[in-house]
Amino acid sequence: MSYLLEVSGLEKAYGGVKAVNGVSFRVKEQTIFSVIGPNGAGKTTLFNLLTGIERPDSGSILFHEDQLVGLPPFKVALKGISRTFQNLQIFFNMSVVENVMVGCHRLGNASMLSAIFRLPSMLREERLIRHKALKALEFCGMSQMRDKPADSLPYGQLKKLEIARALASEPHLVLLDEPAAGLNDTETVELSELIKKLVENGITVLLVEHNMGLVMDISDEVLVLNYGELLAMGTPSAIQKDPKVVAAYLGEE
Amino acid sequence: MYRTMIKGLFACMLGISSALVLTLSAASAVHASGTIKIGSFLALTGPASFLGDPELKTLQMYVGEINQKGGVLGKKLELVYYDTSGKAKVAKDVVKRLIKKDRVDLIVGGSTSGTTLAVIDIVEREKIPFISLAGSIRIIKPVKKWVFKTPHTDRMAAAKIFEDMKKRNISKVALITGNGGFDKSGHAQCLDLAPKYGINIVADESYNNADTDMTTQLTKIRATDAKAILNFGFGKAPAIVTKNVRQLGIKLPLYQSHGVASKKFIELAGDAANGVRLPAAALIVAEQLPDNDPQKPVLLSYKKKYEAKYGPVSTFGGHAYDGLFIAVEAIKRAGCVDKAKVRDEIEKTKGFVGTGGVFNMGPDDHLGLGLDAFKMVEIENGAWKLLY
Amino acid sequence: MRLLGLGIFAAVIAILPLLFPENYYVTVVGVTMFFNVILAVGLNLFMGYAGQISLGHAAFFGLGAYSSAILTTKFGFNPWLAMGAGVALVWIVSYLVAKPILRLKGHYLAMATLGFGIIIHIFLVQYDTLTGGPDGLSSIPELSIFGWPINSDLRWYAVSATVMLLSILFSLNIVASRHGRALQAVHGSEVAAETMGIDTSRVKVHIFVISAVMAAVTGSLFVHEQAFISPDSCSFFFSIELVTMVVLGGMASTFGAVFGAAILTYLPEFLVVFQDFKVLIFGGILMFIMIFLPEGLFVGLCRLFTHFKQEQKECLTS
Amino acid sequence: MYEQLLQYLITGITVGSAYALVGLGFAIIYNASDVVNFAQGEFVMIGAMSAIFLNAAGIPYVLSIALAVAITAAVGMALEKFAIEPARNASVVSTIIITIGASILLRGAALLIWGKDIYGLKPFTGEETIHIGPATLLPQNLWVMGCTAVSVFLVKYFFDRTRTGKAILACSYNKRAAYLVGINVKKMLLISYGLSACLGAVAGILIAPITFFTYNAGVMLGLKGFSAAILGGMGNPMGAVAGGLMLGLLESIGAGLISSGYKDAIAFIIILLVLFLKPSGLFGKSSWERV
Repeated sequence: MSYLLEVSGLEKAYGGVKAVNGVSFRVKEQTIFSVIGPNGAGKTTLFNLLTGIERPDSGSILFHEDQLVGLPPFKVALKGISRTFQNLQIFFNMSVVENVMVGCHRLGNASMLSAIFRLPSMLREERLIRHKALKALEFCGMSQMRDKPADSLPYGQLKKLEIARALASEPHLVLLDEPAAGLNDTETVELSELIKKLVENGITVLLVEHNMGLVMDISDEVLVLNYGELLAMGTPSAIQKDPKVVAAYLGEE
Repeated sequence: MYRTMIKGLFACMLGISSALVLTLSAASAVHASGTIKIGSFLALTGPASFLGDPELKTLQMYVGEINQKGGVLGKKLELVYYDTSGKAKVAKDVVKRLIKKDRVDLIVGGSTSGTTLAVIDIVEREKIPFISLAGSIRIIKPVKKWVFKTPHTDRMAAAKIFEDMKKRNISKVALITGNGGFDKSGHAQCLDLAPKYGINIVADESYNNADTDMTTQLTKIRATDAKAILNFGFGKAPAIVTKNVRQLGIKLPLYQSHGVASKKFIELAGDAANGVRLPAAALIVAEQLPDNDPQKPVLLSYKKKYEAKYGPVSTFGGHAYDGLFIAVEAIKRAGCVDKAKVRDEIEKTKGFVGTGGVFNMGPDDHLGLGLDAFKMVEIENGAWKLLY
Repeated sequence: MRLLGLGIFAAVIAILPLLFPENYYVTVVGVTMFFNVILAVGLNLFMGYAGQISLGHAAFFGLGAYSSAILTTKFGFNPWLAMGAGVALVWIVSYLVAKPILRLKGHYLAMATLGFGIIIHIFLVQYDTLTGGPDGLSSIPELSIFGWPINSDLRWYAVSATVMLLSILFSLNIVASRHGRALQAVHGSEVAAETMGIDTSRVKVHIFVISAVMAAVTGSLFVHEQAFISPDSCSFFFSIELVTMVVLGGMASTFGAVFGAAILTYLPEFLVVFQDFKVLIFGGILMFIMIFLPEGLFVGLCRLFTHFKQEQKECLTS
Repeated sequence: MYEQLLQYLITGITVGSAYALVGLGFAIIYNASDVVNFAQGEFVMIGAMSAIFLNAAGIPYVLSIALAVAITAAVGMALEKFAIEPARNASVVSTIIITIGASILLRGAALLIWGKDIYGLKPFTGEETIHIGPATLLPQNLWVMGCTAVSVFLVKYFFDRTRTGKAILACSYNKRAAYLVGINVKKMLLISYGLSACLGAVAGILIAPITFFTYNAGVMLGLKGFSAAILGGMGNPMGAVAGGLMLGLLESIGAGLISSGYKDAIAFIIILLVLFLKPSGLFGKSSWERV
């Protein structure tokens, strides 16, 4: 089995503080790879580096053996990586289905002129995009609220909407940043089912999460970050037994 | 889908209803014949309002007086006026309104050159006699069939000033002007005329009319070998220039244009105004004119009436007086308000004694004033003094 | 179905001059309103949909207008050719300034566009050998379409209404496309838009250029209709007025922009009768609307309307 | 050359001082309420015009100035109370339009109250020219510079040292948190607007003897003040002061050394270049979107 994502020696500092310090790991295709660690461990920074929102000071990120470092976020997205956000980044000025249709942006290529004159090619593409968006909504169980304005949705649904939007771009790799934060137990169960279903559909998932139950339940591999450094990496069961991890989470306070 | 539809429908309903209200209100204002409609567009607000304000007062006062005496050709005069704020864009719109909505018989107005120039095309196209109250020579040169004006031109002002400089043996002059239409036009005329009078412009500075201070420009001028300073402008800027000249201790003679020929300038500039020379219409020095001057009775009568009602006169109100009476005389001679006939009669104005001078118009002169209509005036102890 | 609103609007515009062919408010103010609508609809794409701000939009209008004016009066160009040249100029200028300016956000973007507008304005005032200075340029030749001169109010009404309806149609089309969604995504969250594969800086530049070009076309038409142009017509105040049209009608709504432009064109026409009070009243109305309907008059009223409908429905069902 | 330069500096600092005070007003309101108050220039006009008219009405000079500042502060607070507060849920652009509406309204009111004439104010102390080497200045120039310095110092002291000032700063960082620790946010907003109007009035009264005022003289000063605040970095009051002084100097030196006709263009080109290099102004904190 080949590696979809290969990260090596990734570093990022703000002022004097190293948010990510020499992190290396590899993610196999069609697996769930989780990143855990205490608050401020550098998890979101890691995601921002992977998606091009921030530029690493050094290190390399290979995706399908392509170098991602130095690419702007939209080019990273065009390669087939999409993500959700810890602080919701919903397009509140649009409806639910339109949000997801934005996710399909990379699948279209109709020009501005064809849009202005509504040429048949553009209309065809538009129908396809709409179809795909509806499918993504259905996949996340949100079909019934497709025409609602996004700002009228409750928090839990918005979280799902972000996932639907990320899926709509038909990515190879999805980065989920704390998808379970703020969800109740039933919603969390639904979420874990959804994530498993993703993998079944051939998508690789990179997960940042605080909910240990969820992480240990669904992950194939877990990486533990602490103060920007890699503390441990391995299967969920191995991580749970790792004394360094236990110390970082429980002791030393 | 449904929402955009509703929105569209809603927009249309609002659009239709507002349009209907508009047209209905317009329908009630149908041309009430039986009056002679004089349209006017003036700078009643904004930086040029000191032009438009006395102009409007003059027009209102004399239209009232004429109507009291029974009107013109047995008809009452009706004054329709709009404010332009001195903006060309607004002028264009309100003149369209005067012509197409109010359907005026002729237009007397346009306080500033910018607003006048903006409407010349439409006046020519719609064939309405138009007497402008603005200064620029571009208004009447080349001659436009339907456009006349009463104030002296900026070119005449420049010529008058240069004549005076020549008399005083001044040949090196520093020019300082604002960025308004009046300023820029005057500036162009100065540059054009200077060589003809053997005058060398050694500095050419400009300022923004809204500026609070002009010492920088004047400091530059101080460093040149200019023997006099000429400031072409109106409003508050020339007063600031005058004060700044004194503040910088510049002892050179300071010339202003006819744009400052109002009491306000002396009031604002205070002591610094003393010694300033400018060309101006005879109105401000009416009492000092010799008794045999044909203008004197007209000037004194206008001045008396205006000051009894509104306070100190300025030459600008006088231009409106001239415009109104040239028009009224022309209508009387034409015997009707037929636009083409009135226009022809305005063009035949001869020997009309107004506040600006004695007007003798003709097919190639739609102003009809000579350089002698301008008086050279100096400010002495806070009052105008007639030089010649 | 999608264009029902536009269809009705077009029908009204077509019928009005037939009913009132000589009415000042229809055939004269109407043309001004149509021009303002094109400008507002264009600016709304950039402001309302893409969530940016421009306080210098009048500059593009001015560049378009002056290009036409200068090329036809001083160089004897055919008016259509001059219009093309003006549009090309604005295309290039707006593209060049868009790159650095659109990196800025919020108030800094407002300042930069404002500065750009003022610089262009100063240039138009000062470079008088070419632009005629503050007095502007006059006697600009009329337009004609295949020998049919556009020389009366009604003809101008027809031409400007056509261009306006087309611009509304194009705007509606853009909004209902992948590009329109990209615009709104940039507005909603620039980071999220980027991670969805949208080149946000390119999207912003594109829509800036499009709305600038729309302004240039309007400027060019305006100058031929008025036969006159002066820097007044493209000052910073006009930029502010355009922004006010967009916001007053309601952002991110093409018909909102139409509505805002209509109000700001007709309101001053009414207020003329109040003379010295007109400034005060105008400011008061502006404040009042924005305080009580901060989403804009049109959008706010639509919301009230649908709200009311919903309540009615709920009353009926319960 | 040197003698001229000194004169340019004096002019630049005098004009810049007024810009600085207006810019400071912008920054204070922006800090407290995230609103860019486009009616700031109107405060300048109201301050100057009220002082002129109160003085002309026979009220002693100093008292009329104090009253004028108080009137302007009241107008500022009324603006907050009746226009900004009821619209606190409005978007940034909507509040901008509200303040633009307010500026038109205030201008309209000034037109009705004071008419369209141009007015000047008597200088604080005499009109005898003071010579500094080759340059000259009026006592009023010194008053402008001195009072501006004092005002800026007082504002700084107010925010750094006083309880109320710190409370306003707290509001600017986080309104909810400020509210939760017991700060009366509404009152703080009111005070900010009042303070900012005061500064505008002071600027107007200081320069009224140098320049002249009409009902619409506030527009240009407001615009320059906004530019100053942005140049310095919106939300940094001392940055706005620096921005104002720089703008004044830019205009004066640009006019003196390059071209007086294009001096405003020169100033704006430099502002644009600064923004291209530092997208959040000279002294503004750069901010990035947190995700």
